[in-house]
Amino acid sequence: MKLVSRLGGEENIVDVTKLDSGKYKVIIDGEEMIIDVPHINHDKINILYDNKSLDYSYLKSEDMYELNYMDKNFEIELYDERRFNLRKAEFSNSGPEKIKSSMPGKIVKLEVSEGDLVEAGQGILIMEAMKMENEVKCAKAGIIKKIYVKEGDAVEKSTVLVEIESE
Amino acid sequence: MKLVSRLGGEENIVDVTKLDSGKYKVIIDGEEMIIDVPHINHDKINILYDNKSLDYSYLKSEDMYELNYMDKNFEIELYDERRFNLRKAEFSNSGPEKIKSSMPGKIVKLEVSEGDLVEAGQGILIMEAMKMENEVKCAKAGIIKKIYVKEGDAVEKSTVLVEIESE
Amino acid sequence: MKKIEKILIANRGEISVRIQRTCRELGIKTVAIFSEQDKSAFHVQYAEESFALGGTALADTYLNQDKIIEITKKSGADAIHPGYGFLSENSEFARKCVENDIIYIGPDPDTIDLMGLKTESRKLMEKAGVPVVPGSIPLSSIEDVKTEAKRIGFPIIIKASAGGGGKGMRLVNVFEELEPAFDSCRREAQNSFGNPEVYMEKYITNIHHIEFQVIADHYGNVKHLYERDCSIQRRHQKIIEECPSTILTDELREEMGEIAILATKACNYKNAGTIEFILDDTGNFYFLEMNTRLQVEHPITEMITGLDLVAKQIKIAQGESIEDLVINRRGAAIECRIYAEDPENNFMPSPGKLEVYTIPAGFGVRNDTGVYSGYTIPMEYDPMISKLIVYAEDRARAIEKMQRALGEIHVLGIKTNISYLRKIILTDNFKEGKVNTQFIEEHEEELSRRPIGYGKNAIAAAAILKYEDMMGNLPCSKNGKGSAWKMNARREGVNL
Amino acid sequence: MKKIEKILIANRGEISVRIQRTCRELGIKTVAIFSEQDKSAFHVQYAEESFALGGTALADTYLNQDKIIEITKKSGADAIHPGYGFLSENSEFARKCVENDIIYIGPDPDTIDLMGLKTESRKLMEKAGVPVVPGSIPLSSIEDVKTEAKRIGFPIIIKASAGGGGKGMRLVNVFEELEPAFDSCRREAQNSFGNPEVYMEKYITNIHHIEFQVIADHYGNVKHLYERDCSIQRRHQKIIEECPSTILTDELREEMGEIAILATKACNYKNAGTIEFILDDTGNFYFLEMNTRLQVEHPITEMITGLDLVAKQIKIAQGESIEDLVINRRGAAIECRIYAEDPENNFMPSPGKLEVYTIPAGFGVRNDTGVYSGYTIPMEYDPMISKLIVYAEDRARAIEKMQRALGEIHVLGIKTNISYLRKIILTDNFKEGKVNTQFIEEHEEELSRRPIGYGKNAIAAAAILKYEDMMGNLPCSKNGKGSAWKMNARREGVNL
Repeated sequence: MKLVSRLGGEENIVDVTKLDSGKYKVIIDGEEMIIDVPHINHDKINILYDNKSLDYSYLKSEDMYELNYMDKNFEIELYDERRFNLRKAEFSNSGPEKIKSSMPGKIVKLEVSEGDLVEAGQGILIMEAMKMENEVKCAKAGIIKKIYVKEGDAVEKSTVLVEIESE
Repeated sequence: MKLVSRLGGEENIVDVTKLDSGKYKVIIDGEEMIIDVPHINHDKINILYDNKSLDYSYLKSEDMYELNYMDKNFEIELYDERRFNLRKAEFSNSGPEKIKSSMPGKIVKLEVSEGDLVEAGQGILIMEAMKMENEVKCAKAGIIKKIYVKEGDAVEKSTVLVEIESE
Repeated sequence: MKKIEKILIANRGEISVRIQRTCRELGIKTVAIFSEQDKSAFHVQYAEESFALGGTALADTYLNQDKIIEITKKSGADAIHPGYGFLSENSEFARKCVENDIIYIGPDPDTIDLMGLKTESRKLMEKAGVPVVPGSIPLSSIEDVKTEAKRIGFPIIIKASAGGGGKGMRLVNVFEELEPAFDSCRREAQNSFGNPEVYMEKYITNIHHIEFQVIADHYGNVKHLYERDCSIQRRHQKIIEECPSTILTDELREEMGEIAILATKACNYKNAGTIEFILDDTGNFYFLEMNTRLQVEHPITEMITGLDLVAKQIKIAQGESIEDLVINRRGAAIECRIYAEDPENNFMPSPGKLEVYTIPAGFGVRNDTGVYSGYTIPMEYDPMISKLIVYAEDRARAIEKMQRALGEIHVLGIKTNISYLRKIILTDNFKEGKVNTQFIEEHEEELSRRPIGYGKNAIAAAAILKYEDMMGNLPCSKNGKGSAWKMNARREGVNL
Repeated sequence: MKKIEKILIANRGEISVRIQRTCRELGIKTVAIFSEQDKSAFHVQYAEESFALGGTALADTYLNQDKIIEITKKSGADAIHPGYGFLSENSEFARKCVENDIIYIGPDPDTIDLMGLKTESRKLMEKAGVPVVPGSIPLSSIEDVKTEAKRIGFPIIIKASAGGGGKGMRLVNVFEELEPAFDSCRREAQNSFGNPEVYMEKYITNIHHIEFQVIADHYGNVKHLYERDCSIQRRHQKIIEECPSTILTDELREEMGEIAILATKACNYKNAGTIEFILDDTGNFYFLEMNTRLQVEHPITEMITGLDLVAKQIKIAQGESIEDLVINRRGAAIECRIYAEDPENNFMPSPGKLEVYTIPAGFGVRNDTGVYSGYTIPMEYDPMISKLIVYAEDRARAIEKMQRALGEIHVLGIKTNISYLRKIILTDNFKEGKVNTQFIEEHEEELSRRPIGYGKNAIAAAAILKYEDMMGNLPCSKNGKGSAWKMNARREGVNL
């Protein structure tokens, strides 16, 4: 089964085959690994490879597999060829940056107006959640193109708050 | 939904209804309980009743629900009327006692022969499992009707070992 | 002396569970209370009896004094343990307990009053001979703020008079920041403590936050259980605490301990409390405030003394004497506060469903939590999900143990600060014991480095999962479109 | 002095994990080994490297000395920790380590030889002035057995010369029981230790099993870390251990501690070991045997001393001195061994899939285990699934804590002795500290009483589950006929 993986902005070609022995052959960008899987269930996968036993907890949602090993988290997207081609356009999209809420909360204060020039790292607005006020900042410099919320609004997670056009 | 429960040899008539409020009405032998269920998943159910919050772990297999609360285990059988009537014959069956292996293991030694008279609590055979020798005893007095295993046999869990006819 | 038989815990989350555990051991029945959001919380499941507060807003639930008193009477509980936060430093509530013949597990209402308003307590301590930091009276207008700030000199820190626990504080370095900080601090003070009053203090830099645990019975016996060093703070919120402190000499420890006992006696204190000091690099220390309740970080004191502080609180409230109590300190302990927040995104809170949660174990490892795998962390409360506490024979071993234990926690579904905490304790300066309240700011660059995880094995594991998934072999995906998901959606729609 | 950098743990289960935890803390890399059955065991997952032994039989796997040495060299490990059981008291194996330039974390092979054959060690101890129990030479024929039994007098106990850990022992009260006991004991000795040799000892009744933990370095320093009372035994198998012992006076403790050090020095011992004594009601005590390895119950000593015994073992093996080690004892600790067995069915082992397994937590609670929720406990190994250890300021509080912690463990899928352990610690005699090795027999009736659980709430909960199940709402039943089940069946068919 041929797949494309995305992890930390990097893409790899992955090929998975199940062998008659019950082991898996996984080829990542040409490099072959023969992997044994002693344990797999709804939230854990344990792989044995090269005498390393790695015990990942996992969570999946559509194309995303989130794996945890010790204190490391890996957010890995996996697509078959068809889906990858469909979504490819999105990955390279360099349109306006949309700032989304990373949690549900309440907009306490807007610190910018539409049309404002902002610098990378500048504060955009203040949200309150879990009894704390938190400042939402922008990653890149640009112009505030549109503000979708107003002070006092309660927003869900992943709501688009502000759109910034890069300079 | 009408059910028959069996717990520790006792049978009860149980009626479950889901109310519009999301709570459940459960009537056990005429006694009504209104129960809230804040949390339920594949191995836990948490009920809130009479200001007691009880957090059961559970496991089910066919008609059997095994529940655990603190250090108490409950093995509860639940049948709808049709299945209950089907299985009723078995419950009251007073035929020969069949002694089954409660674990997988190896028969190390037979201590009785077919036709032997045995007393309640008498040793029948010795099994080895988990590096220990364990003596299998009979619960009631009777005559050894049939022995299904021989020394050296490896047996699975729940294998019938010996049949004893009550006096 | 009245034996307490049933305690209502006027709190939620990990501290409610922690108090209940001791109650269960002592054979004392427990009563939990819960808001609508907390119906499926662990503290509700753990208690022998659980009563709905019937609401979602704080004022209707955990801050609803009359309702809590009513439930206490209805349940037949003879005592209330307030935990920390919420009503734990509210003299009005303590007074209502007393009036209703309910034992309040904590100091007298008058003592709470005395120590509750930070400006008042500073006066009392000055009189008793306890050194205090230069500061202001309560401030109600921006004009007063400006005048006082000029008198004291920058940097200053604005604090909620009724505050505590790191909330309701703003550091101000320059005059221009004064007004927004004042506004924001008053707003947070009102929201968190129901009282907008603030005051200011000189902000002393390069300081160490050292606090002494004290206990006092009804017969005038006061003892201290040594210090906790809480210097590692982010946004004035403690995140790592330890004892013993690396910078206290035995002489200084003894001197500060004696002053802590003096301060405790000065306010006629009873039960367990904490005297907070700030200590500068030259050994000068000042009284900061007294916390008239159990502290979040009390477990590290339990680990090094072997004493159960909640059990002591209950016994003192019952009228037992601590005269014969011998305090035998040993080893070193560290606590890390694990928060549902995203260190790579400006520490945004990250409420949501805890899909996977495995807790660390082994010798000297303690994990105090109020959550469980499958639990949805509500957005309305403090984002702390657990406290990881370790004990070892010395500090170097305790750090080694902490990094091992942090590595054993698996969390999926929400973001946490676990890897951030691990980075802190593994810095050279932390290992060498060079900690002060500026630590986080001074190590910002070092702490923001992302660990380079070798992803090849993880990609292979994910690919195998995808393979089995597409073959229809994967059991019950938790977050997929399967029945588990439908079930949740349905339940939440109906019940929450 | 050579710093150890990588350790192969020649063991499985909880003790492998426990050793690995300390290694991770000390920055020492770990290598696990596993039989076919143990492919999905926790100790394999926890290790940094895991090597297949490639077999199922004990002789091919955990007792396969050459294979283990080969893997050690291949992995580049510079030391082996044998744990307990398996090869942990096998001098041949220790000798092979030495010959292959691998550090053996334990005493010298000659010391293992000396103390390994119980008949030899008794002679050595007698010579050194350590009191011993009257007993026989090794017995190879039933005729010898009968002669010796008559000389010593009933009751006698037959023991495997190479035995330990409660296995390979038979109590014989009357002459008629002698032959079957001898046969059965030889058979078990052969199967468990690969050596059928047995001997007999006078069986002293109403005794207390008291053992002293000792540690010794390479420079002649020997210290004891106080006693453990292991009197609560079932079928000569320890199930509850505690320290300090309730029946030792301070004088007796000091005397026995000195004899323990004398015994340790007599065999030129190095590393951690245990001197087992039996003590009668009048204060007479006898040397029973020395365990030349880490003991199952070592955690209770760690709890009261605050010292990590595995870390000490590693440091001693590296050549560090214990001269400056201060042993500061405090509080009380108890350990309960949780077995996969059915107390209501003659304690039959109960291997199988652990469908639900929640571990207890809180201050002073430690759960050492090698299993996890979803793991299938194999039938080929010891049925111990975990050790629950508690620490508190005194024994009464430790018992309270133990009963609370036992109540927090949820297990489904297999039977356990949890409720049986709880009954033991809640008997009046246990609470009063009246324990001896006859305890279980003497309390048989009391311990076999079944708790009367009020089933109404459980029936209601089960009925709600059945209702939701029949409505098709229950997510992913673990044991049903769904995909999870199919997946398991498939996997087991392919891989096991």
